[in-house]
Amino acid sequence: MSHPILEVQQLNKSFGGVIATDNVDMRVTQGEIHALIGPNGAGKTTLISQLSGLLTPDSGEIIFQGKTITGLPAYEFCRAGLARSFQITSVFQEMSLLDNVAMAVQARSGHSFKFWKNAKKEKLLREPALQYLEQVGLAERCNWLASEVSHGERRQLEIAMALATEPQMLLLDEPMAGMGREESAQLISTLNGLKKDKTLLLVEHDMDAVFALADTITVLVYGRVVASGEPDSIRNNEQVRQAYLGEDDN
Amino acid sequence: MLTVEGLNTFYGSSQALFDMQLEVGRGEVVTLIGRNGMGKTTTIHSIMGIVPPSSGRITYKGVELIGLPSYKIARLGLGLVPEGRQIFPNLTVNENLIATAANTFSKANPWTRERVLELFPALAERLTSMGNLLSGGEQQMLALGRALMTNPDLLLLDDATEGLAPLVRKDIWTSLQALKKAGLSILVVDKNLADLMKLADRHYVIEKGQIVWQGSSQELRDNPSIKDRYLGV
Amino acid sequence: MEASILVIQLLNGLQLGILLFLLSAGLTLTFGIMDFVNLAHGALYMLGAFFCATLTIYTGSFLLAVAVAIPLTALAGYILERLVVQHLYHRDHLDHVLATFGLILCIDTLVHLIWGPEGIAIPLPEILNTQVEIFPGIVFPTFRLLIIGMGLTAAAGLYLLVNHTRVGMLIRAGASNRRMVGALGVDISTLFSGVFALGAALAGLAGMLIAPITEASIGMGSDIIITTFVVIIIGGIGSMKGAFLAALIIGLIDTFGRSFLDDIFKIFMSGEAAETAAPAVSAMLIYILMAVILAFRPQGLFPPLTR
Amino acid sequence: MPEATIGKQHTAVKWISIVMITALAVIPFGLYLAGNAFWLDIFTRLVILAIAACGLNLILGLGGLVSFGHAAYIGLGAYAVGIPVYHSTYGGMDAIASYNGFVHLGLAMAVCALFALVTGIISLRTRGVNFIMITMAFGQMMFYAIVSLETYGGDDGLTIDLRSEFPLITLDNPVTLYIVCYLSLLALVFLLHRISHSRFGLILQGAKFNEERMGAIGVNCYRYQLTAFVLSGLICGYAGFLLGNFTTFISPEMMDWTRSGEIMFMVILGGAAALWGPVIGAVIFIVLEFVLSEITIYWHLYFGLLLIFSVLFMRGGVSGALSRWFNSSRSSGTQRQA
Amino acid sequence: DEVKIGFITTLTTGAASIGKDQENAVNLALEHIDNTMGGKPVKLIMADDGFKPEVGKQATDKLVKQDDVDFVAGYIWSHVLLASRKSVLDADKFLISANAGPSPVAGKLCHENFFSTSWQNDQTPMAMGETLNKQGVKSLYIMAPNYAAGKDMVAGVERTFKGEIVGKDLTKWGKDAQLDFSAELAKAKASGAEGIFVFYPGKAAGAFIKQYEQAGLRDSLPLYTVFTIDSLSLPKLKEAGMKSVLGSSMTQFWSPDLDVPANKKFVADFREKHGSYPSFYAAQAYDSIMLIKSAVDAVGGNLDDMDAMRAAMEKADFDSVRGEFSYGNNHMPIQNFYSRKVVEDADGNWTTQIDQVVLENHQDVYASECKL
Ligand SMILES: Nc1ncnc2c1ncn2[C@@H]1O[C@H](COP(=O)(O)OP(=O)(O)OP(=O)(O)O)[C@@H](O)[C@H]1O
Ligand SMILES: Nc1ncnc2c1ncn2[C@@H]1O[C@H](COP(=O)(O)OP(=O)(O)OP(=O)(O)O)[C@@H](O)[C@H]1O
Ligand SMILES: [Mg+2]
Ligand SMILES: [Mg+2]
Repeated sequence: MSHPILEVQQLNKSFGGVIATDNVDMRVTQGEIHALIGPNGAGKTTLISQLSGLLTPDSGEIIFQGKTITGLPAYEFCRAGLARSFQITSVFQEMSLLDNVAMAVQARSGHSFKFWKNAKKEKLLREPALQYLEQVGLAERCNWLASEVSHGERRQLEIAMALATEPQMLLLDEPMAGMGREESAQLISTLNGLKKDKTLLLVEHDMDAVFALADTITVLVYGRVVASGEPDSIRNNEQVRQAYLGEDDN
Repeated sequence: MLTVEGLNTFYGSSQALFDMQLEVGRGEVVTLIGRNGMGKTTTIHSIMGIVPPSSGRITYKGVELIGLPSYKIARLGLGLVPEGRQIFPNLTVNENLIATAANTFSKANPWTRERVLELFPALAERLTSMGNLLSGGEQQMLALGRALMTNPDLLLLDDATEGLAPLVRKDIWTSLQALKKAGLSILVVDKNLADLMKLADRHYVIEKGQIVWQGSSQELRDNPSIKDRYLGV
Repeated sequence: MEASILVIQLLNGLQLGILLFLLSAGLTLTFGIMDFVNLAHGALYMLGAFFCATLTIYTGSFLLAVAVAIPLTALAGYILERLVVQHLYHRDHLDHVLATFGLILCIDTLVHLIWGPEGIAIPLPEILNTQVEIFPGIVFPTFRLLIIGMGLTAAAGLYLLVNHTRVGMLIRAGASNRRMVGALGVDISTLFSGVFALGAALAGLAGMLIAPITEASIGMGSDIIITTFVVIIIGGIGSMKGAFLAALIIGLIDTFGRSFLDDIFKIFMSGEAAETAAPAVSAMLIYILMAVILAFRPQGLFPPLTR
Repeated sequence: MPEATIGKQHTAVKWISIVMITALAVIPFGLYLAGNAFWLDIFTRLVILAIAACGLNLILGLGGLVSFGHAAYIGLGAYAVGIPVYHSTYGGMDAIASYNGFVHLGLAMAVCALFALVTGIISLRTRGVNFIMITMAFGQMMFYAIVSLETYGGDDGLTIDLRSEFPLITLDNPVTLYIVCYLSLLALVFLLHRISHSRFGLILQGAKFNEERMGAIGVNCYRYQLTAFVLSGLICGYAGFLLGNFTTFISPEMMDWTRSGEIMFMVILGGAAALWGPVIGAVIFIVLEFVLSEITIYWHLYFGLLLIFSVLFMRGGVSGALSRWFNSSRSSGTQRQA
Repeated sequence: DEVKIGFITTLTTGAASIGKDQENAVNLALEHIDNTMGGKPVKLIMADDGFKPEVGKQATDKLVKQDDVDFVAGYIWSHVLLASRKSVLDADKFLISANAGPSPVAGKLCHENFFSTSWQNDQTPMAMGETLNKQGVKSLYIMAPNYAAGKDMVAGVERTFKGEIVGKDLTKWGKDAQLDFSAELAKAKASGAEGIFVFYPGKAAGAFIKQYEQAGLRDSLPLYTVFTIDSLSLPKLKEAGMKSVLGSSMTQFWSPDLDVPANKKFVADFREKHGSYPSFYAAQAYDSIMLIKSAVDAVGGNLDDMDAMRAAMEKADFDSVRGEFSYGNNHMPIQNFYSRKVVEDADGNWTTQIDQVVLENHQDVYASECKL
């Protein structure tokens, strides 16, 4: 029972002379983990940014759950159910981890023209936030400021915030980067657990993680899709091995 | 060449390093491994004078580093590839490379822009792009290139392969191997244990700001309990 | 007749623009590139004017005075940097604003105490106090031509310095990430002191060039500082090219507004109304210009490629 | 341990609030009863400016939007008193000619809201220093517009012959006027306290810290920022309404950018992060200004030096320094136990 | 028990030189009267208005409420005077303007306790209009700052000048005032006018004169000024070698060379003490003290007798440095206006010299609006 939740048609984006997205077509099926890999500078982040509304494509369509959402502002993408994490960590440094996530919960829960009630005491915001922190293993540190935790911990926070917006689909830009082995392993299992009700688009250079998680893999080189399919077919694809994986093992 | 003894470092009132010790010999590659938030970056920042340690000794080629400003430490021959890349966003790739380039010790075969571009051909196509417009991986290459262009004797790599494609990562290990042969000492923080074990001579495992284990690659390989307990492998 | 006044106003606008550029160039260094909001930039401009005025009267030669006053202003800038500014780079803009406002108050009062409240007029040497006939029928004060020349030279020099030397790169790098520049072996604090002194010298030079036209007076710096900020905002913060072009644009628009706005207004309103509206609008002109430009280009006209 | 920090800040804030509330109530009346009528004037002015500073701090402290044009709202608020009074005294403009305080207040609010809305829509497209400058530009336009209104005295200003009339209270009595201002300030600070902890306030703060991130979690910051901008303009307009009634003389001078600067300095000096920061700033600013200028005409020198020292040695303004002081004196005890 | 006089002037900012001159004159006046009025010692409190109406008003409030003075005098600037007048008059004190003379205080806002020892703004430029007529100037270019007083000055000239006004520029004033007049001077030169009338007070004066000189307009476009060239600016202009002001015309109610005994003494003593000619600001400040003394003397020091003091002042019965004058119903002086020329005196100082009387016993035009 698989129909595409996200469909990308003929997407193009260039910066001056650099063609970062070159006629990309892609379909992501409901409930799958779809990995996006490719050499550095292939245009993966650029693609994610377009899918999250931070960049506007030069041409092409983005269709999410049957609706064309191309050209809408970033917050509308998120409202439509598409959330992202950032490759270069982007959190509220001056706030505690809990507040960071609570902010995302609040954003999800509708408009915020509420001037009177103390939001820091709202159970409706705090409790789910704590749960998401627990999910990524940060619950103990929930009262630390984001600027005071280590790089890897901030990467985990990044994921928790994306989760907290309760998206139908998560766009994760190198979630494992900067995380230690144990943390990566934990994240892999978290993501696997999400699989039931969320669709994931995962950009990652950690091939262990990719092959452990992905149902489908799309390979991007110089902005173009060069291969797309099951993990095994990709692993054995000669072109992919040369351009990305390297000749020998994995 | 580099000796760290009894190092204690605080952030405000919370202590991040407890009696830290480590040593890097000439031409040696040493790793510092541990889970997130254990104090690896703090150690490196303490060495570079970015975070001032409150007590302890750090000597490099016999010079006491504590109390020196970081530019003086760098000029002694330490090259840093920082966590999170930290390239200069408002400089072009070319400028990022040459702005801080130096050859303080007049090395015979110094790193030049050409050599760096040979190592990272991807950068050659981006020479006039502003630093912050690069992709994550390109930025990482640039950060490495930038450090090499200061022609250091001791290279400090803090998660230098984060976000690099497998192929590039492999290239980097290869070139580090070459650098090691050329006599460069390296202190590396990374999570790719397999690669590290091939490259490095010795390893330090750090847990909650303390060294809890040290030994050679072989010893580490033979000691699954360490890997299990501290590295979660 | 009509054409010649047009040419003269063009030259006047150019000269005003160049003068604004000299001021904004220093500010572009300290604010645009080093990211330090220096309200006291105007105070250095004033100091330059006063140093030059005193020296001119003391030595009897304007040019000699300028030659001595420039390093003197740079020194003043250097001292300020070491005493106050240096400790504030890593703070946020509001702290800069408050501290440099404090500096303005101090410097203005000190100038009052040293030179008295009335200000000093600077006599020009005979050769500069004349007019030249540039084209037939177009006579222009020699000194204003000198200003244009000096300004263009400074512009060229700065462009090269900032965009094509390692010092320029390091300043920009240091502004975005001081810590990293230090960790790569560059003594950033000495470099910044030097750049700040250079910015001060430029401001001082502008003051020395304007003083023979107006005079060295207390508060001259605070009067001009807003216009200077307007210039670099319109140009795009941090861009030397932007500052230069914006300065020229403002110089020209301001001059032409003052010269022809009432005539233009008279086309579509009564003479009486035009006479009240024109000066009011020409006073607002640079603000209107800035608001319009920012409304359409929030980053200014020529923002550097990054933010 | 950061958990504890938050708790401690609470005690600091509590103490500061209590001190401020009592000081502002006791000192001026004490001096007034001691026969020093002039100090009541100083404090009235101070409280009014504190209201304006709090208004500015709604966007500056919470939202990180540094407006350099807020004096314009004070001016508009004051002219909303002056112009109707002028016309009811000298005739003309029957539509607004009135001595009625509600008319004045309504006019002030309407004009300020409109001006804030129009300029906010444009200004909020920019950020950082460009925002500072574009708000200043709008302020200056308003300044020059008022200067060119010759009917109302141009830059010579306008004397307000009669104060706003309200049922039951008369603002002509300086004590009544002070009480009105004082209560307004208390109410305002309480309101801001609520706002800063509300959902709305959190959104503003989030936008200050990381606007891109806010978009990515699905928040359209612009609407919230614009609302805050208008609210803040309204508060300053209210301060202007009070100021007009207090000085009974208004001039474009009060809308000049340097005035916007002074309000901003009060906020920074007191500490933008704290609720009472702007009030503390206003107190220090006004009292110092008065006391120093009594001592010497060269008081600017000392005032300037004090500003510089306060920036160098008191991060986060006076309130920042105070709460740090509270923290350190408390935590040195807890540290040992840990 | 003493006579308390508050004197508000500008002691800081660039305009402080005016305040200093007034302060010197006031002190000289007190010296001349042995610091006594009506047998009582005088206590003088100087206060600074910082060139800002709000600061001026606050200083006034303090004088009235805290120091409880009997007279408040001074006020250089119209807006400061307008801001402060209510505070003084509401407290039932005398207010004496030693310079500012905006039209409202002469007209609809006139008050029984308000007196002026200066003039109403329009009068001096009206005298200038007459001077221009007398000198046969047919076409005129006008420049002034764009603010209330500037517009008053322009209106004043226009009221009496009979020739054609071929161009007019109102330049930006205020904090970021325009001080570079190149564009306007170019226009003026191109306009072909026979003379240029300007009003530029304070530091703008020096700036204007210099650019006028640098543009080489001395011969082609003779200069006529009001409140622009005075004893404060002339020494500076001389130092800077601005010879083009020599011979230029201006109008004023007073001049250092006015042949009146009180003036001779004032000017001589002032020069001896301070080495320079007093300015008209100083003259007015000196007169304000003398006016107060005449009132206090008349009641023999009984400061409660406001009515008698007022009556005494209305007589203008003291030795004014401007010679004989009288008060109109609005308490503004009715006095002569002279045209003056800038000359070099015997010692090489630059000063002004009376040319002729242009308006005799002139009363301002707003007196009729005053209901007193
Ligand atoms: N704003 C921009 N302006 C100009 N060039 C850009 C911009 N953003 C990205 N690029 C260029 O577009 C290309 C694609 O960048 P992108 O960040 O999408 O790569 P990526 O696939 O995410 O790489 P990595 O794995 O290294 O993160 C890069 O070469 C980059 O330099
Ligand atoms: N600026 C800071 N302020 C307060 N605490 C900090 C700060 N930076 C780091 N810490 C704390 O110090 C400890 C060590 O951090 P450090 O960054 O050295 O870890 P790390 O080993 O480099 O981790 P990672 O692998 O995640 O980069 C962490 O617990 C972190 O919370
Ligand atoms: Mg990427
Ligand atoms: Mg780290």
